[in-house]
Amino acid sequence: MAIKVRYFASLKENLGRDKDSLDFEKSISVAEVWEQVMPEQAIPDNTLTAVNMEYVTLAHQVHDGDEVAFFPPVTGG
Amino acid sequence: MAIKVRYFASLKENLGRDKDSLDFEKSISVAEVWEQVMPEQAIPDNTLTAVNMEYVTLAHQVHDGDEVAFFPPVTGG
Amino acid sequence: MIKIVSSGFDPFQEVHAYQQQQQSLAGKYGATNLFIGTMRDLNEGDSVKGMTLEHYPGMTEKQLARVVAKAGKQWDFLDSLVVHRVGDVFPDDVLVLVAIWSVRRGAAFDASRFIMEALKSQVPFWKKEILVDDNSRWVEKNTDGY
Amino acid sequence: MIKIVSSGFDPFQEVHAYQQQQQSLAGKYGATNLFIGTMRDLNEGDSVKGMTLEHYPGMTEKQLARVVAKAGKQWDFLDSLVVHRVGDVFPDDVLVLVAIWSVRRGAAFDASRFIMEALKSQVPFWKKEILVDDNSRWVEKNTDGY
Repeated sequence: MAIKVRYFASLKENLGRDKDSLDFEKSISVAEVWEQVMPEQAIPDNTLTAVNMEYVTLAHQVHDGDEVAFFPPVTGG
Repeated sequence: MAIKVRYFASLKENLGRDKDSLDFEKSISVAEVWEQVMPEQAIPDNTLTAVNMEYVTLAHQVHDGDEVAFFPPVTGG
Repeated sequence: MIKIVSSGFDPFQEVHAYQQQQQSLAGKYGATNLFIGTMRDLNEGDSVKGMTLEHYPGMTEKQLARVVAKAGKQWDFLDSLVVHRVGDVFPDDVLVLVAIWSVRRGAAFDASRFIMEALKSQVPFWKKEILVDDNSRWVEKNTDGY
Repeated sequence: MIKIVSSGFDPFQEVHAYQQQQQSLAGKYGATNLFIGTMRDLNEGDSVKGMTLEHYPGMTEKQLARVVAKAGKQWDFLDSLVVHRVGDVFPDDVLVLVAIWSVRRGAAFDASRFIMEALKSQVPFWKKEILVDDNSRWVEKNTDGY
């Protein structure tokens, strides 16, 4: 199964990249996605998570073709 | 002592005039002003009263040169 | 600024022009709230074809200034503009405009709403509606807006 | 209508044009509330000379649509317009516009404020400020507007 992972704003800057691709064999959670793409660091507090542009919790299970996003608190308006 | 009395909106229409002049010898209240200019009818419920363009109660004492106004609830905006 | 006007006005032009003119506002406000009251063609189930807005000249301005000053004591805003129409109006005509400029959005929303409510209960304007059958009636009471 | 724009816009022209175009609104709305968010030249005590507004294309529109739909379930309004700027902005530039048309004023005020609060906490936009010394910093958190 393949997913796209995206990063935005300060998180993107701190990581030094705006996306990753990830292949995995069995269904995993959003928290496990982070562990795979960013094994060297814990997910920052307050990080928001979305799958296919909907907010989800870290426990949400990811499926083939999903777009997973990690980003800091939003500051629009 | 002389005062001006003014009426607005539906009250003006019902009375058939928009103002009166009143002369009196001693200081009187706004309620007494109404009794003088409109002896034939009681002051309608909800009537608002102003002296010199400030809201007052019926007990307010009127002075020489004052402008007293009677009008229904306001409906602007 | 407070204005009573006896002919039609475009609220967007009014606000835009006022804002341009207040050069000290530039860069300082983060929030603007506008409330615009417009005449509808229906009220209390009846079609309305026109309306006359009566007011008490002098007292209107005095009470409006008081309402704006009261808002200014409760909330921190930078500037305000209130324009109210009087005379004969027709459906789709703008009746009232309240605009507030402030640093933060809460004050703009709160002050604008406070001024509208106070205007509707304390400032001497009266509406007389002309129905489609040419009968007319005074609007008796404004409803609460909260 | 929801619009994300990457160049400057005049909120008054936007609202005026939209309103003219929605012919079914004419005579039907009694209340319009506009909220306009504008860039200030000062934030948290520091002079700010510019800002970059990043967003998550696609999710932004989806979440904004959800926010407007939620407001529509809670309050009875006739129409709405939300415009949000992205990209490079400067002091005095308009960042966001929310406009609500309703029969009565309460719904216009409430829905406009709800949409602003929800937008600021739920819709994926991020602000990066450029200070006068050319240092830049991400705005970390929006404040509560109530």
